[in-house]
Amino acid sequence: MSETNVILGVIGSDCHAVGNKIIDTVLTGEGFRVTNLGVMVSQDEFIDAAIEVGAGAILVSSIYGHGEIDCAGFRGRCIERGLEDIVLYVGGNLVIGKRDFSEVETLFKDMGYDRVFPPTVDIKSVAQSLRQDIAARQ
Amino acid sequence: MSETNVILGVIGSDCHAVGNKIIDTVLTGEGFRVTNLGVMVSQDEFIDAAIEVGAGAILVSSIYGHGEIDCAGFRGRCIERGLEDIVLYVGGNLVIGKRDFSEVETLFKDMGYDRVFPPTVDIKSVAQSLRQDIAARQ
Amino acid sequence: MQLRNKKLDMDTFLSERTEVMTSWPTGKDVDFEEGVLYQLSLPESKRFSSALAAADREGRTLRQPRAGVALVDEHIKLLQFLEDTCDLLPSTIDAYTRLNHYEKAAEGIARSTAAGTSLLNGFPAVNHGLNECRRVVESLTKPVQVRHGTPDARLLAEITLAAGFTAYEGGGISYNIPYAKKVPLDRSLRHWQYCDRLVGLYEERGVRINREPFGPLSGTLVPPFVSHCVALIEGLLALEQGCKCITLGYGQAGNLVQDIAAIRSLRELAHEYFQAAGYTDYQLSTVFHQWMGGFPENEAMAFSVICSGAAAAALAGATKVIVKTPHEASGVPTKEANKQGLEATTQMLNMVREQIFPMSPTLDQEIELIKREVRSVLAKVFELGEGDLAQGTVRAVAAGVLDVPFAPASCNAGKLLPVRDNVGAVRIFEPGRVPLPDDVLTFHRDRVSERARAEKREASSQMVVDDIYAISKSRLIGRPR
Amino acid sequence: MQLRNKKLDMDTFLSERTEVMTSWPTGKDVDFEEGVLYQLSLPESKRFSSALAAADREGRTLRQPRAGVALVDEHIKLLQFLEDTCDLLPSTIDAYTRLNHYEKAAEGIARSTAAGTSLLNGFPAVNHGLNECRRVVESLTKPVQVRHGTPDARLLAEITLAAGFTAYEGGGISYNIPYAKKVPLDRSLRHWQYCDRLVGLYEERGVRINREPFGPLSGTLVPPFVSHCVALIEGLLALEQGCKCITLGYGQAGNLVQDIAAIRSLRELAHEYFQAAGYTDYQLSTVFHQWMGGFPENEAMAFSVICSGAAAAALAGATKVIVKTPHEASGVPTKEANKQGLEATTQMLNMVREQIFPMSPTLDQEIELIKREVRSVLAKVFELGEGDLAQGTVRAVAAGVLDVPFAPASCNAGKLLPVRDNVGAVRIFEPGRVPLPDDVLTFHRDRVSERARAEKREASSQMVVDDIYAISKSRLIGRPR
Ligand code: B12
Ligand code: B12
Repeated sequence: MSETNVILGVIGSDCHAVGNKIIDTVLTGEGFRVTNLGVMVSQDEFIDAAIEVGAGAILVSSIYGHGEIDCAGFRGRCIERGLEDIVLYVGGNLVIGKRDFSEVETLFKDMGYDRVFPPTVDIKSVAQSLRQDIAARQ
Repeated sequence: MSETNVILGVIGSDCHAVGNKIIDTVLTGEGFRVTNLGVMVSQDEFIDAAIEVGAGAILVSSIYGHGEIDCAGFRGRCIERGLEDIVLYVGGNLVIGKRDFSEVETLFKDMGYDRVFPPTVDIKSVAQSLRQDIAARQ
Repeated sequence: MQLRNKKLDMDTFLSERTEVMTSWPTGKDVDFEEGVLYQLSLPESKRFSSALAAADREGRTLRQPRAGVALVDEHIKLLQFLEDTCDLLPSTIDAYTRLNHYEKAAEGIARSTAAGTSLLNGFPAVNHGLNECRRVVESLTKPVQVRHGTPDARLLAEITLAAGFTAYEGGGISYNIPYAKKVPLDRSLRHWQYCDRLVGLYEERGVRINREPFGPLSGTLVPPFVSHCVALIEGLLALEQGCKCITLGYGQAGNLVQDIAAIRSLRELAHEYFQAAGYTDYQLSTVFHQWMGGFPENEAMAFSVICSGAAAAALAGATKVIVKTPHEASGVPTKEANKQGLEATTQMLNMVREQIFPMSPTLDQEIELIKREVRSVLAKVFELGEGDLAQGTVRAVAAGVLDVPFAPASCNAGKLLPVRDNVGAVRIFEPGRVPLPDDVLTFHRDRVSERARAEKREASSQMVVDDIYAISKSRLIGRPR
Repeated sequence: MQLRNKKLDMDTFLSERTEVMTSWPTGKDVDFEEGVLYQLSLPESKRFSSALAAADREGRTLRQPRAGVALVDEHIKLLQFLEDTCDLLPSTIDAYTRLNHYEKAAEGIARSTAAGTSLLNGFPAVNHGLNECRRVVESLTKPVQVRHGTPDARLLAEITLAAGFTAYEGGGISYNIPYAKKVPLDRSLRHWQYCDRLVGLYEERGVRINREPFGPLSGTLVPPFVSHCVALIEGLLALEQGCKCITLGYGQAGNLVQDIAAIRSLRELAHEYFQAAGYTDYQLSTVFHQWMGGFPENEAMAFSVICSGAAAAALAGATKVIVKTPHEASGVPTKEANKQGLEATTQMLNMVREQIFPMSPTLDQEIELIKREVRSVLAKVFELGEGDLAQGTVRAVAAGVLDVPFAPASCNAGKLLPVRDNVGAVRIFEPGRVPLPDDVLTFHRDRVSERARAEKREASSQMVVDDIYAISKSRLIGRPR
């Protein structure tokens, strides 16, 4: 398993493509091998891809507001399918409406995501923690 | 004493002249005999004028924020100088800062003003209550 | 059956209709004839086309928010709350419904009821069905439009039009390429012929339904000629199916001269193409979308973006403006934030409405540029279609002749790369396979080089990324700091 | 001694100075030479003139708020809170200090201390004195200006300039006519000669202090030529006393073309008049004030007014913009509201800065109009003064040749009545005794009639009142509803 293999995609019925393309470019630039599934990706498509390339992390985007519905149960599904140790990141406009980010963070950490990011996060800084988190799980 | 004689002016060191000119025009148009003292009027100047023309009401403006200081003690001074029954109105941006109008109203009513007006008040509607209030005091 | 830009014949339409109406249980409540009667019973004040006609006559720009929540009563409350501060109302449909995932929408409704707050990003009209939709229309005094992003919007159209909505947004290109991933273009075009035909049938019964292709596409640095081409094609396709009231749209690019030129050229081009295709009996209007790309998170700054769009809409003379909110960067707005966007817009429209943006050679040149670009691309589209616009469109998109930047659809080439020039106008950095005259390409190249020189760096994809972030980071142009 | 536009001689200045410095106890702490040394010790980054020069070079528009509270520590906190979001800082002086009512200011300070919140509408710099004022300057990293409205601002100037403020607003006309009631004009002009001479003395010691005549006057429908005449006169009077860094100001009128024409003509006229008077060694810049008349109470709407001003400032190419806040209609803003005004302004400036408002015959015509009006009035002023500008000014005001609408000063004629035309530009309804060329008067009359026809009513003072209220009621033009 290559430590820099990561899966990227926008979950659910979400069509927001712009941020996804940028995350791909930045992480690729930072030396990651990015498998970008684009928009409208189901939980199982993420897991299939992660298994296929032996990814160290899955980066889930949810921009359109249905994150609370679409992202639920993903950690469990990963474990079910044998990805016990995979690093799970999630970011974007994760819930409906303007809500305090700390609340949102707690909500998604409770769902089993390792890190939760607001839309304003600088992707270069994410690259760094991503490398560390993957290394720590090896 | 003519019931439609009223005194108008902007109290203290306040230079805001525009609202004052408009109130004058509207009240004059509504049939009042307006003695307009203009801007920067002291309490005693208001009272002097009221005594001189035998006014039924004094309309005090304070726009610039020092209303809380400039307007204090006016009712007492009126009584001292023999204007027990005169109707006292006050309006404008009466205090420093954006404050709840109901608070401001209480503050100035406690100072002895009969009615207290926010800057958005329609002057035509004021004319009506002014007539009634003056009549009630006769 | 092969896709053709030809009015669907009644048999085809009706047999397809049976299938559409049974694709979800709420379809069965709809009766077309009864829908016509219901529409005819609506007062003039609820008819979108009448409001647009009056505005166009008076040179006013109407205000329309976006708004939609999961539950009917909350949705009504939301629209009632906004009604006083706007001229036209929306019902923005949730993303599950847009992709015909009605079970998911049902789950969203259930969870929203349980949570006591909307967990959907819009109003699931199909799930709520005819009568509940009528309750929406009946609770309001202003015209209501369906705003969505649905490649197959047939059932949604059947339900909402029968329910008294008087305007319907979308189109086979504009509701596929920015909104879907794997829907073949000929399929979405075909499904939108159905929607357009349905509108045409209402029209034939004396019920005018306004049709609005979605102008802004991906909302991200779309050059005016790209969205104009799509708008004109969808306008022509709609006219063919019998639609008569067309509103063509455009999303603010940010450079005032370019934005004004865009709206003016759009209107002129529409008359040019519609009349060349033999249509004369139509009602045309335009819509200007306030900035559709990433917003600043700071609300005071968001107000500024909103105001710049409102000013441009009024100066450009758009018939209506679609209004953003100070919550844009964060999430679906509260009703209060939504109203604030409308209030800021109202004030700006009222302060700018009567003013005249002076004609000047610069503005003329920009209008001419857009027209030449559009004519060049559309000529190729017609050529590829061997005279058939629908076929031409499918082939043009496949060939990258029509190319929408930053769109998710796999049928879209994605080779065209836009970038801002030194005064912030959106220009072409990489034309991909879009056929533009040589001098036009040179013009774009020169403008981009001028900026590159000013910034002492090469034009590159980094410059494009900087531009994508720029407005959200309080800049128009993504200059290096 | 008769007022003359001539550099005050040192003896006169010094004997007057003794009197000024003893007019309130805090005067005694000021030592001019020590003040010069203190000013010279300030870093370049705190010098107003340097910031203006850099901005003018780069074609940027700097942001400056208004801000001032009663107590020093709170004042420092306020300015520190705003510092990141602006380029230039103010200290807005309270209204008692402006009228030299220092005992009243002392009462305001005492009551504010007791109340734990500011009960003054500004910062009482004279009462706080030299060292406390220096504490303000030292707690900040950006240049600080004294902004006020003081007919006799001599002691205030002595204290604040010695304390390290590097810019001083005001002038003998602009800080009398809109701000006072009974101060004779020759007196305020004479007192401002003192202030200007003080600035000149600093200049002679190598300390550049920026001087800014107050542009907006009554802030209420002031036609550009009226405020330009005042600005140019005050600029000339300041230059005569040895000031070298002049910022001329203008308050937004609301019609974009007129506002752009105003700033452009102001700059050109300044060079014309300054050079004709033989001054060549000066630094010129301009300031655009966001709408100075009544604001809407609704904060979202206020943002729109703020944004329209920010856009106009940037498109006009003003060197700095004075920023309003969403609390404007209600009261002295909280620091948060003040920052929001700056944030909205920042975003708008950044989105508009690089854009170019195209030259056009309409814009040219407006620039030419303003220039001709100004030249006509100023020619009369010089004529009345028999060559002396200061005397000419006093006589011109007395004669109604210079006439500021809606001003409180009894020396002002108040015969000129402005009104908006059909596109919202401020025109002349009643010229009073202002000497304008016949064709110019006809132009104004035609424009006003055009509006009257459009509104199907006569132009009247009611129309003027409607215009005064218009922006606060969400309109530019006060049309009948
Ligand atoms: C452009 C846009 C669109 C375009 C999208 C075109 C396209 N296909 O890409 C169009 C117009 C089509 C569109 C449609 C819709 N949109 Co939209 N859209 C936007 C908008 C204005 C900008 C998005 C964008 O491109 N930003 C620029 C990129 C660079 O930023 P980004 O997307 O946020 O991505 C960055 C970060 O989020 C972060 N990030 C994202 N994921 C992850 C994951 C990880 C692990 C990490 C570390 C970081 C990270 O990094 C990215 C790069 O910097 C936003 C509002 C805004 N942000 O201003 C609304 C917004 C996202 N849209 C929204 C909605 C609701 C919709 C619609 C449902 C329509 C509607 N009801 O309004 C439909 C979606 C339909 C569907 N099926 O998905 C809402 C979401 C609401 C919420 N979460 O509460 C927003 C926030 C607007 C709003 N306030 O209502 N939209
Ligand atoms: C124009 C203006 C000026 C002009 C005034 C020109 C002139 N000489 O008239 C200039 C630029 C000179 C100026 C100066 C100052 N101003 Co000023 N100014 C304004 C502004 C923008 C509009 C005022 C106006 O003309 N409105 C239009 C008229 C028609 O409305 P109006 O004045 O409110 O009057 C109406 C009502 O109030 C009401 N009304 C008034 N009195 C009464 C009385 C009665 C009995 C009734 C029934 C009704 C009534 O009826 C009037 C007619 O409709 C306001 C803010 C705003 N409103 O948007 C600030 C404002 C009034 N100014 C303010 C201040 C503080 C000042 C200054 C101290 C400078 C500073 N620190 O910012 C100086 C004053 C110096 C001094 N000695 O007085 C503050 C007052 C703050 C507060 N109360 O907390 C305001 C609210 C701005 C703000 N938010 O900070 N100002």
